[in-house]
Amino acid sequence: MSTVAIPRRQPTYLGADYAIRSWLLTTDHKRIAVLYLISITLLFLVGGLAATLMRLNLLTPNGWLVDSETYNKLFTMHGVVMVWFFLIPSIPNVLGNFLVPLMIGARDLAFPRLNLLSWYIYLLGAAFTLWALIDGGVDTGWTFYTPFSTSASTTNVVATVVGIFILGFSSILTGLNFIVTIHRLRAPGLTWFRLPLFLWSTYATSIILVLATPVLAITLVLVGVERILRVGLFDPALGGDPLLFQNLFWFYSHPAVYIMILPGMGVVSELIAAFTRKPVFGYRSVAIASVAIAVLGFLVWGHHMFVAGISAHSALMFSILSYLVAVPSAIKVFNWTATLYKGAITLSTPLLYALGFIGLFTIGGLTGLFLASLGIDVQVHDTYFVVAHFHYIMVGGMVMAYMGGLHYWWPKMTGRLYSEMWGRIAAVVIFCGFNLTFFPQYIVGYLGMPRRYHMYPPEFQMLNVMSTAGASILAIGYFLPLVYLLLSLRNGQQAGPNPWDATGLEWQTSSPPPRLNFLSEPVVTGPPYDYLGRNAGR
Amino acid sequence: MTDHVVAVRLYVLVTVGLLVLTGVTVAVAHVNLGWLNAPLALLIAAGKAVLIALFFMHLRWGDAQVRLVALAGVLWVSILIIGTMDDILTRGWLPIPGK
Amino acid sequence: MIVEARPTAQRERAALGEQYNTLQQQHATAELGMWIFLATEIMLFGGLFTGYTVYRTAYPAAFAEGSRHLDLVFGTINTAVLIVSSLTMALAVRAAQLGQQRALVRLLLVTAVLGALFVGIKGVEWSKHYADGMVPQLAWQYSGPLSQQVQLFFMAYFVMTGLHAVHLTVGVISVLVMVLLARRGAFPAERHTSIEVLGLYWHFVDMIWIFLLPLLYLFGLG
Amino acid sequence: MLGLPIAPPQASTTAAEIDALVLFMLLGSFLIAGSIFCCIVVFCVKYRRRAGNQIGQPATRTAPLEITWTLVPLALGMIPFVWGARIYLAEAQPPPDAVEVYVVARQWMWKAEQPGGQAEIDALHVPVGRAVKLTMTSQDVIHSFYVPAFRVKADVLPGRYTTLWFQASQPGEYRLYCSQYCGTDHAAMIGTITALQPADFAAWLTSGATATNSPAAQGRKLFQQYGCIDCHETGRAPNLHGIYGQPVLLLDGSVVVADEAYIRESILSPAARVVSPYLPIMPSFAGQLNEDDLVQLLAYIKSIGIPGGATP
Ligand code: HEA
Ligand code: HEA
Ligand code: HEC
Ligand code: CUA
Ligand SMILES: [Cu+2]
Repeated sequence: MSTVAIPRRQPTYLGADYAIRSWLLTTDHKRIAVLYLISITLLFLVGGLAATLMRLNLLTPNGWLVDSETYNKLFTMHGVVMVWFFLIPSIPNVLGNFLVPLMIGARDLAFPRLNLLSWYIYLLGAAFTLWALIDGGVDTGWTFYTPFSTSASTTNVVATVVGIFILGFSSILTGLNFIVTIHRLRAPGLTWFRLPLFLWSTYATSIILVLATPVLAITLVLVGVERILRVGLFDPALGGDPLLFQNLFWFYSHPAVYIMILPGMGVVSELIAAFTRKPVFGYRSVAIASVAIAVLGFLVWGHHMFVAGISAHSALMFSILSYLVAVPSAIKVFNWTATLYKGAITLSTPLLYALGFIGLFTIGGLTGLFLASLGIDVQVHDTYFVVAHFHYIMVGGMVMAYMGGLHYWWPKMTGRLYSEMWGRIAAVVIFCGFNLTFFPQYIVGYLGMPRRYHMYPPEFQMLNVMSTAGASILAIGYFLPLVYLLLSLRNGQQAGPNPWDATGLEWQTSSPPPRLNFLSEPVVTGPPYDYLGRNAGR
Repeated sequence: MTDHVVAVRLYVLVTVGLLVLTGVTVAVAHVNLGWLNAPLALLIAAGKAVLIALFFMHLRWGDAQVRLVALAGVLWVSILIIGTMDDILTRGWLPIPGK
Repeated sequence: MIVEARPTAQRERAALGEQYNTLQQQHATAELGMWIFLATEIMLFGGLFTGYTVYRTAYPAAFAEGSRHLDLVFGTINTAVLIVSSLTMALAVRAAQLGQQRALVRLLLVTAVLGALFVGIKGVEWSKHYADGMVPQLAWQYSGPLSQQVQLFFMAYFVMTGLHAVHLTVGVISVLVMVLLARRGAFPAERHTSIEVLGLYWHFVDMIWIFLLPLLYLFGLG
Repeated sequence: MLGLPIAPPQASTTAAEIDALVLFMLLGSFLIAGSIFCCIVVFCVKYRRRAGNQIGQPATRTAPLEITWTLVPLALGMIPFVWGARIYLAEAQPPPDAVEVYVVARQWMWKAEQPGGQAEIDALHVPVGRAVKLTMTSQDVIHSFYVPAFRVKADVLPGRYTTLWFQASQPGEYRLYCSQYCGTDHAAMIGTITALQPADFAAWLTSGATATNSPAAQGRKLFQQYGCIDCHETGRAPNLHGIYGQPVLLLDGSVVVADEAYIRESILSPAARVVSPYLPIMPSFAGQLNEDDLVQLLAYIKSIGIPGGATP
């Protein structure tokens, strides 16, 4: 037997064919990644627009810009779009799609057509949701609590729920594809403990995608059924139990918050290794911690319901388990910090984002521990303290990691280098703007300002103005990369195969990679991040 | 191909077993065993499911990953049910409404 | 992991996706993929099982009362039908493994017919509930003291059997598609993966029903 | 707290303890986060890459450190868990002598009823130095009763009763919020809690402006009006005197405690749990009684439930 003849000089995946059709019908994981990149960026702008309007409205205590109905629709749209149509697909579907086959030395994902289908399902879900949001909007909040969503709200709940239901299948198929690919398509010699940490976290994320999303799907179906048929499933007026809804919803949504952080942790591990030029400290425990977070993450959902009327016993169980799930995160933070020790550190744009991630994730995570403490949660539940907590993790953590990863692999994806100076400036602007936006929210939350309020008592104005000012800076910060990354496509320098001089299979092929990724199947002989071994071998 | 070709006889045996168990569970349901009825019926159902998984679905000859996935599926529904029921069943423990 | 270069034989190469090295790898991959999909299905139904458990715990009397309004004859016959269909499906997979084309087509056809029979019987049963006025909201004539909670039981019943029937219908359609393809000889022995994967799905749907039988029909008889 | 306006006034007996826990966690977090940030900054400066081909020095023997920073966070985490749980359990159990106030929430207002019958909308007067227990329910969707100055909050659910208690320690006016999103005017579902010195409170109670009739007495009226007494005081049905809080034997042999949820269920769907040895003849009153009526009936049944309790 001989290897299949792969032509020596292959066109890159971008240059293989320019027709629109060749993009819309592509099964190439790299092209699908680009399709996702474009779609989620658009959806991020939609979510960001809603956030901008909300923040502007909150400049004055009486909510000068929009009325209460509109405001309620804005935060629902913001939450729904940001969570399901931006953050959950962000790293997995863009960077994951692009990198999983490259990092394991495969020619594609296990099920390429399923991968394309997953993108179309995403679009369909987004279309439904956006239509619902434009055609009158929805005012339930992203949590769809019953019986408000099933009986009281007069807005487009069903259409939105259908959109999210559809999107769920996109998540499920992507997760399934990743798990199978990582199990079955690894290059020769690439054992589990030689996998880059990004793959470990993608694998862990996929476990959650696959096992949690179906529960959301069925819960939303039940909400739809109850709303259309007006039969009691969750509405107590008809014999139902609203806490059943909350249990089912959070059974999905707490694990889902780890969908929104684990991939970021994976990216950060890669960035830190690449820019300290050494292996991640305690590689194995960082790898295992990813899976531990995924598994333990399924055991703590009740911490969102401490004051919702669950039993005291249940509250105690969920509280202590929430402290357990913090431990693997703690391990990761400490191991990353320890990796910096005796590294050869370059503070380039991706690393700036990675360090931003560590700092903001730590703050967000530590305030998560406040929330997990029963006594404190009674005070701060459903206040801006919670809003600050999750933005610190999701925006300060995950979005930072996503930006870092995007910059780091940008040369690989596009073959071009972006402007390093603008990169650093944007990173710093985003970091400052972010803190100014969300730090005041911790305080205003502890002072008692409830969330989802379109107006508030005057004593909170000062802090809200600060937050809005920060959000404006943040918006500028996000605007910059949009510009210089796009410009780099035209003006950027050609990137070589390995512009960062990093390890990892993805850097051993050209930038951008050819259609089938590698000219010949790579063989792995050593651990990841082996700068020492690589240099010695030279 | 690696996968296992199973003897027709075994398939037929399993089918007969499943049908018999169905008969048993229906018959037993008509007898009042107090609280035992439900667990017994579920036990029989679980037994039938295991038969199907092992033989019809070739889990008996499946590789480690496939078994792991099957196990995970079962484990995770249990988490969901146990976690939810923990809330429902312990609600009366403190004699205070809402706890 | 076995290192093997991509096969050169024309026939094998046509069956092999570009991302795979060997047919065996491709087969194992598809199988794992289906199992993972089934795990997601377990969770999908798991949500319903949870809801069922919660309400059964809250309203045991009403749920027992509800079960007594179901006709066990339908339930039992349908269970038998599904179990036999699983047998024919398993045999179909076997035929595919061995490359017995004619047997494959026939067994698949029988499986589809049995599946359709199940859905048909279910349909008759549902229409009977309708005639009896036991359909919440659409036709509810039950006037016992626990009407509302019994209604909840019937909601659980309809949602669970409904979702199951949807799955079975998808199964029947897929089997019929396979019949068409199999008649054109699309599944020689080395390409039986699709049949095997469909078989997994079919057995899973059977398995769900096996749990629905006691949950819906049996509890409350004793 | 710290003299900075980062915490609302401490106006209840539990407020100080919660603030103490928060302060403890703040300090701990500053310590942990601070050390991490310092390390990051120092390492980034000290170990910056100098030569182009310089590589980092891989760590050896990472296990001891790693075990430390697995076990230490695990142990540290138990402190806020235990501390928080103690506060929570204390907050969950109202003292027996608490003043009982009934609260009914609906989109988008609060209605509170004092034991003496003074009903208030979006306002509640409470005495300083006495525990007040709220028994709450909602007529439509979920709301949440939140008083930051007291550090208390509990969701208010339709179809169920939840409770919350506090003891005001400072006279003054405090904000009441609805903190569970409940629709259009969620942000306007706010009110004022007025904590008064006991003497002032007594004066307020008798000012009479809002005083109507006590919930229990109202309940007694409903009890007559809806014909409950035709069965319950004639022997056709169990006598409800003294049942509140007591175990009840049911027809199916099981025993339940006659708590709020049970009494509510007995009125709305009597057949769900039938008292031995009675026949399930009681009609359902679902749809005839609104939440206010139910609360008053409940108050009445509870008032005759206290052994030797005075019927107001
Ligand atoms: C990416 C998203 C994400 C992540 C990763 C987390 C992580 C955590 N979250 Fe968060 N959370 C959300 C997103 C997220 N959360 C969202 C969106 C909501 C609100 C939903 C809504 O209502 O709309 C929420 C709400 C929320 C609540 C409910 C609040 C309420 O509504 O009352 C709670 C309560 O326990 C909580 C706890 C935690 C904990 C303990 C962690 C832990 O996993 C954090 C672990 C990390 C660390 C601890 C930091 C690193 C560790 C160290 C630096 C070492 C020191 C550590 C120790 C000493 C232990 N979160
Ligand atoms: C998941 C990710 C995610 C992300 C990335 C964000 C990003 C942001 N969020 Fe969001 N947020 C949530 C998830 C997220 N949020 C969730 C789940 C809720 C709860 C919803 C609920 O209660 O149901 C919430 C709620 C929430 C609230 C509370 C609302 C309330 O309770 O009343 C606020 C208030 O300040 C807020 C602000 C912001 C801001 C300022 C940003 C900024 O980071 C956004 C910055 C981005 C931009 C500003 C866009 C940049 C681009 C441009 C400016 C270009 C101009 C636009 C066009 C040309 C179209 N968010
Ligand atoms: C037709 C007669 C009838 C009327 C009218 C009636 N009840 Fe009853 N009630 C009964 C009977 C019989 C029982 C015991 C059997 C049962 O639990 O259903 C009962 C049980 C109860 C219980 C549970 C008692 C226990 O010991 O556990 C409560 C509480 C109650 N009723 C409240 C009310 C209220 C409040 C009303 C009026 C709004 C009312 N009932 C009207 C017949 C009646
Ligand atoms: Cu009532 Cu919010
Ligand atoms: Cu959570």
